Amino acid sequence: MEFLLQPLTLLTFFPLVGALAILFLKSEWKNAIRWVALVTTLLTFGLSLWALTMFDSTNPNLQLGKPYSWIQVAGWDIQYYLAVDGLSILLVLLTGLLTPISILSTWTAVEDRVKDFMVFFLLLEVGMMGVFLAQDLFLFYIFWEFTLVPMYFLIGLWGGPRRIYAAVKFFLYTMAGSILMLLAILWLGIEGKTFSVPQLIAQGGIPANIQMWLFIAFAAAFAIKVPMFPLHSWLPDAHVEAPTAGSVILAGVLLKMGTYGFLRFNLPLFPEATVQAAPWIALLATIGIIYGAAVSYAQADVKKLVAYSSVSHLGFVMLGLFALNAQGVTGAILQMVNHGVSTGALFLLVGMVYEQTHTREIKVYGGLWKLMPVFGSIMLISALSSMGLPGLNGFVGEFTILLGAFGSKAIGSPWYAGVSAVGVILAAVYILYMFQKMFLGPAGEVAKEHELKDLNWREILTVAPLLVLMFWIGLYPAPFINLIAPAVEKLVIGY
Amino acid sequence: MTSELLVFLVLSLVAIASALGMLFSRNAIYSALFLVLNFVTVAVFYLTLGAPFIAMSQITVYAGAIMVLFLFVIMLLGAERMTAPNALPWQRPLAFLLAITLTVESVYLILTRAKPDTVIAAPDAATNSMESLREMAMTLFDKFLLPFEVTSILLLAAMVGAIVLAKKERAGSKS
Amino acid sequence: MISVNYYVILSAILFAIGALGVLIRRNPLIIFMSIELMLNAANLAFVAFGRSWEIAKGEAFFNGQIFVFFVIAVAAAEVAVGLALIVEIFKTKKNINIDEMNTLKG
Amino acid sequence: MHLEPIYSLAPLLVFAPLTGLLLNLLFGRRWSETVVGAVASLASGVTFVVSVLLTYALAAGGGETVRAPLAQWIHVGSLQLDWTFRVDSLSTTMMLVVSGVGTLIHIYAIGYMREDVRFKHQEGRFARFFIFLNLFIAAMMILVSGDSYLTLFVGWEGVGLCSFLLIGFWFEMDTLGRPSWANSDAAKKAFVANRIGDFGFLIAAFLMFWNFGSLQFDDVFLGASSLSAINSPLTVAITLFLLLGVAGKSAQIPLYVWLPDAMAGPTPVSALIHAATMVTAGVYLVARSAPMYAAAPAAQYLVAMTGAVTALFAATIAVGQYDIKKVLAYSTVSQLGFMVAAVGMGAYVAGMFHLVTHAFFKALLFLSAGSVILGLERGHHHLAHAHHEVKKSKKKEVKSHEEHEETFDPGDMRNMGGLRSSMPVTFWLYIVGALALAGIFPFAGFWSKDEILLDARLHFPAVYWLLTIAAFFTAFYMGRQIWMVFFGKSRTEAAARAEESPKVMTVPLMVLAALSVLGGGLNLPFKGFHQLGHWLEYTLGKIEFPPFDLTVAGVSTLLALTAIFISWLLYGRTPLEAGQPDPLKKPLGFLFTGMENKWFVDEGYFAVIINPFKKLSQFLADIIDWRFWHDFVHDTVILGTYNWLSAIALDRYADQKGIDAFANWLGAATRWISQTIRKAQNGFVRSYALAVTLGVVVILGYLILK
Repeated sequence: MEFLLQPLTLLTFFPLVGALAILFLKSEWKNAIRWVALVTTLLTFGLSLWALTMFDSTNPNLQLGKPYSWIQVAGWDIQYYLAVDGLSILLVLLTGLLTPISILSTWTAVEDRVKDFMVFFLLLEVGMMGVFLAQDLFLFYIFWEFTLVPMYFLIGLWGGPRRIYAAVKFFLYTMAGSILMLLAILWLGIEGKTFSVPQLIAQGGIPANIQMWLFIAFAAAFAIKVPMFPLHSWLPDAHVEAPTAGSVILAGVLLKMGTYGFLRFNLPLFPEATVQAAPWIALLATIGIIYGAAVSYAQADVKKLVAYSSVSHLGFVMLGLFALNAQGVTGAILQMVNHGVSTGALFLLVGMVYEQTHTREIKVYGGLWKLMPVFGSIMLISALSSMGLPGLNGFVGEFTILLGAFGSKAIGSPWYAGVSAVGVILAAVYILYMFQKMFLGPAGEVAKEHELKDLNWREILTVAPLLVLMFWIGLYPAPFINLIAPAVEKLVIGY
Repeated sequence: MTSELLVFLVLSLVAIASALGMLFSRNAIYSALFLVLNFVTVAVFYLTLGAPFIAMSQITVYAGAIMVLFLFVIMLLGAERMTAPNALPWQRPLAFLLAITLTVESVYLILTRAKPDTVIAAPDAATNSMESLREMAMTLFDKFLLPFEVTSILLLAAMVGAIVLAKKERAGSKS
Repeated sequence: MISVNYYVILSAILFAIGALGVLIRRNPLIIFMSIELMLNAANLAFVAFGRSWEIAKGEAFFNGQIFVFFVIAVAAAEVAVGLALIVEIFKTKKNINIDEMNTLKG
Repeated sequence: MHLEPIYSLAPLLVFAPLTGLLLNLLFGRRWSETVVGAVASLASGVTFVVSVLLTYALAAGGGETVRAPLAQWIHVGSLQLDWTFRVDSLSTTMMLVVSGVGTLIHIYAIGYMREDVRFKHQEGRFARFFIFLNLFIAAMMILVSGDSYLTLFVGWEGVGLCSFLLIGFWFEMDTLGRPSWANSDAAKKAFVANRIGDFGFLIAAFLMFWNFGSLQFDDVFLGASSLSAINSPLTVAITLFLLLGVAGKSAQIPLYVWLPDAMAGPTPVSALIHAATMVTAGVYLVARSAPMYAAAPAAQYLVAMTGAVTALFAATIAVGQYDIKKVLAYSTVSQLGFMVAAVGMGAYVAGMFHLVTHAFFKALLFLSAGSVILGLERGHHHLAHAHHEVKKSKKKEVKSHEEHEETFDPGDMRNMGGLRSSMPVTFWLYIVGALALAGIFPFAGFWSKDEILLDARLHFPAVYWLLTIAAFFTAFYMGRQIWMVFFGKSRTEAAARAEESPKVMTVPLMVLAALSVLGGGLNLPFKGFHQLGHWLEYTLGKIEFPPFDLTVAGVSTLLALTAIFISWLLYGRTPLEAGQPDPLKKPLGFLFTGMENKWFVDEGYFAVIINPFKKLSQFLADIIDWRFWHDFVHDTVILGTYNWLSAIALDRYADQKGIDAFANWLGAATRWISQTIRKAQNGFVRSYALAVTLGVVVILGYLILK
């Protein structure tokens, strides 16, 4: 029974309590439902902070949990194993933080079927937490697939006009990759006699040619999720159609599941294949960075612009991961958080103005900074953070990634990082284009048609934690880096 | 024949008699009272088996709470007799036959197939001490924590269910 | 000397009486009581077996009792819902004859 | 005397302006304009005081470099970056210039912005200006006091951001106040051009880290000075990538194009950021990286040539401009060329000296120009009111007011003339600045420019000739400006009614004028008078001071005087009439058209880089990404294949013959079985129970019989 009282089990399944409580509320009591969801997610965030206080940042190994035998059938050994280490602790915290923020952002934006929405949202949080904490391949796969369902409904029920198309596409793309991963998981579990990741890593000894196939199978699932060029075509659809909170979580957490998967499984499980694949992944990442940036500059829809910018940003993360040195990997993990924070903030802000104007077309805006000064200033900071201005969070991540990739032995050439650095220029081009066309210049059509109100306190409160993080990580990232450094050292020492 | 056996036999008779009394009473209230008597007898058995806590639970929960609930409902509905003719007249003899077969079969099985007889000694003083109760509590809250917690959810569900079923429909709330 | 078998036989008899009650009575309240009786019979067997294990091994053993504890809890829940159902049925049908509740007829 | 307490004040350099910023951010809306301005100026003033104290402590301590660590920044593996303040003679020199000129401009801006926000009907934006200004001071301080290339880079991009924000301060209009994208376009252009330079900076940083193992200045210089690094492709590469950064920030060819557009910002911004301080960061960077450049002579030559060509190129454009600020902007580009050329040649002292004096006189010129513009605005305003008194309707008044503003450009020199009498203080201040810029003895500009020419003459003759010709043009366009603005008759009514500016604006100008006159004293080219040079020796090592050369000084002075004389012939003797074309137009023909239009560089960039990029991204987004990946690959290929497979392969063959038949049979069977079994469901609970009991009995029976 004691596994129930483990901090990580509590953390993962606590949102279920809220979901259950909401089931007992009448669907008309919208505010009560919102409050229950908010308080639940805040408490979950509290639990993740509690886990942080118990986390020993000097220990590079998995902590705060141990394996329990779960299913033993036909020689399989499936464990219930939730644990956290430096690679995942920040993502757990990010999930814990972004979920209440997203819920807060739906306060007035979602009026329809609030009860169902919140239940799905809480279920989604369970899945996301589980993905980042599961250390058994089988358990991981369950959580991985589990996240699909609530997100499918979030897009499909509360999305924009083409929501069904987007939701189905999102579901099918991710499923297609996951099936390959499932095969690889089964192979590993049956051959290795265990599904436990640390055990499999310790056993090692997978022949190089098989490693490559397994690597590709895992990579297929993760690369679609990231999404890496050229598998990104589901992302703009999903982002554009998803409700604001869905976009925030999608960009902030779900995409990180892909990069995290590479980090947690591909790198340590298939070291030889990783080294072989590094230049190719770096090539795709570099193309993704430039391509994503160039494409987002041409978007007329602001949400699409931010969505494509994610392709570019996550290209940086992939580049850092496959640099396979301390700088690159640390930067990549930081950048995962950074992207969650700044792109999350951008989606939130876009959602806030969308709520008033019901249009996402960039060219009908203009001069918003004059009409909504607070909104404009917050947007400016988020945009700058997204384009990697030093002193804000994006820079720390991007710089360490590029630095790592530049001198990476695994990637083997500084050209990838050199070309990727052009992405920094292009980031300025598309972000400033967006900021200028929406916030600067003379007032646009929208301002004439709508009485635009500046942000209210709830909305400011929603983005405030993200703003704090932007400055904190940008100016004093030491606490964050210290959390991840030992685990990263342990990971890259083999390369 | 020891005194222990004598006590057992007498109590058994009381238990069986009260059970039959419950079964054949025309009045539901009598049935309920017979059942209470049966429960109390079983509680005494628990004591002789060294389970004082269960004996207490039996009396408070079963004989106390549950039966009181029964009585409430009987009073509420009126202890009415069945006037309609029995829809299944052929069932009664069949039932008796089955019940008797069942008894015979199980007694036969117990006597022939059960493990060698363990002699049940009368519980010693330690069994009825607080220490023993404490140990039991430790088992309950450690090894059986999950079932225990699940029980609480079950009770909650039952409570909610009972309330939902019993409460008055508000006019117009049903769509 | 009392052997554990005595208790189990008694439990079997009580169980059979309970089963008979379910089969022949038409008043759902009595049927419920019979069910309670059957549960009780099972409980008695649990406690008796638990005691016999305890004596055989010579150490404290509570699993039987704890099972009874859970059964009591389940019984309480069942009675609560069951009685509520009966009351509700009475309210709509003004009658609680079990034989008149046959809408499930195929 | 203990100097540590003074060094521990170093963080105040950044935190003082940040405090001012926060105070104005929080309370700026409630405070009066005077308080807002005072708080901001005070914050900047504190920075200046701290800079003075640090300089004093440094001098007292023997010039030894001091590092004041503040906090850890990025520590990953071997990458160890900290927030550390570096106090040495080079950084304190910059601190003094930035905070000194900065404070004066803060004070001036109180007066300027008070009127500017009123002319633009945006009184609420007053505090925002000072928030940005303080942010700029903070970023600039990070830049000059950083102890590693990356902390320097933080300030580097930070000032770029401030530049963006301040150029786009009036983001909803153009320079004339009409609703337009022009100002925000200029802001964006500045940021992007800077980013291109920053790209070079980043690559240089990567190269340094992976070859020298650190980004901290001393470690990098140690690595660069090792024998193997001298003139290796590596050091040349690093220095050239740094040059790209310099070109972005200090507006050199090919990235200078943003600076003239940056004049869209309010005039104090042009003075502070786009003349005196930020744009000189590139010069500072080269001086700071002196050991690196010393290891790469090939790169040095390229830097010097870049600077010299820029100096001449921009000077020619300045001749053809009509906007008072645009002339000064191109002049700034040109003067920055002088400085870059100097530091490129290794004449760091000369470069820094010119940086300091230029900060004084260019700030003076810009601020005076601002005073002129405001004077004209005031005149125009009176005029407009005089018109409105005739009209009664208030609604029409606003409308006609706007209409009127559309047609009037207070920055156009063709709208000026004869301001000498109406704005005498400004006039004299402007003369001082212009003479200093033109390099007339004994003004500050003379000494610093002379020193650069002296060095160039000795080491790089080509650079010397380019710079000398540039100096000639400098004097010419300044002369042209003076004659057009202050002499002759007023060409518009507004100019005729122009008014002098208030004390809060003119007093800082007087301080700057005094510095422009006396600034040369910092580093006179005579033995024993190289104060600035000796001061910088603490940081840069032993410096050779070229002896004063009368021919160099004589030639440049003579050229400058000639240029002024020619400008008098063209513009002073017969003042320009309203609507008359520039007298240079006829003799120079298409050359002057080129100057007027900035040699069509912007148009060229649009045609070669910007439009192709726009087209490319449009192509990638619409054709490749959407039509190909999204519609074709996903919807047509994947979905189509799936549909095709399910339709052809499964439906036609397997389904209809095999599965269908089986399913039909299954349905029929189920129906039959259920029909039979349903009879057992009589609905009586008791009989179900009976069946269960029967089952139990049978099972028990089986157990007995087994």
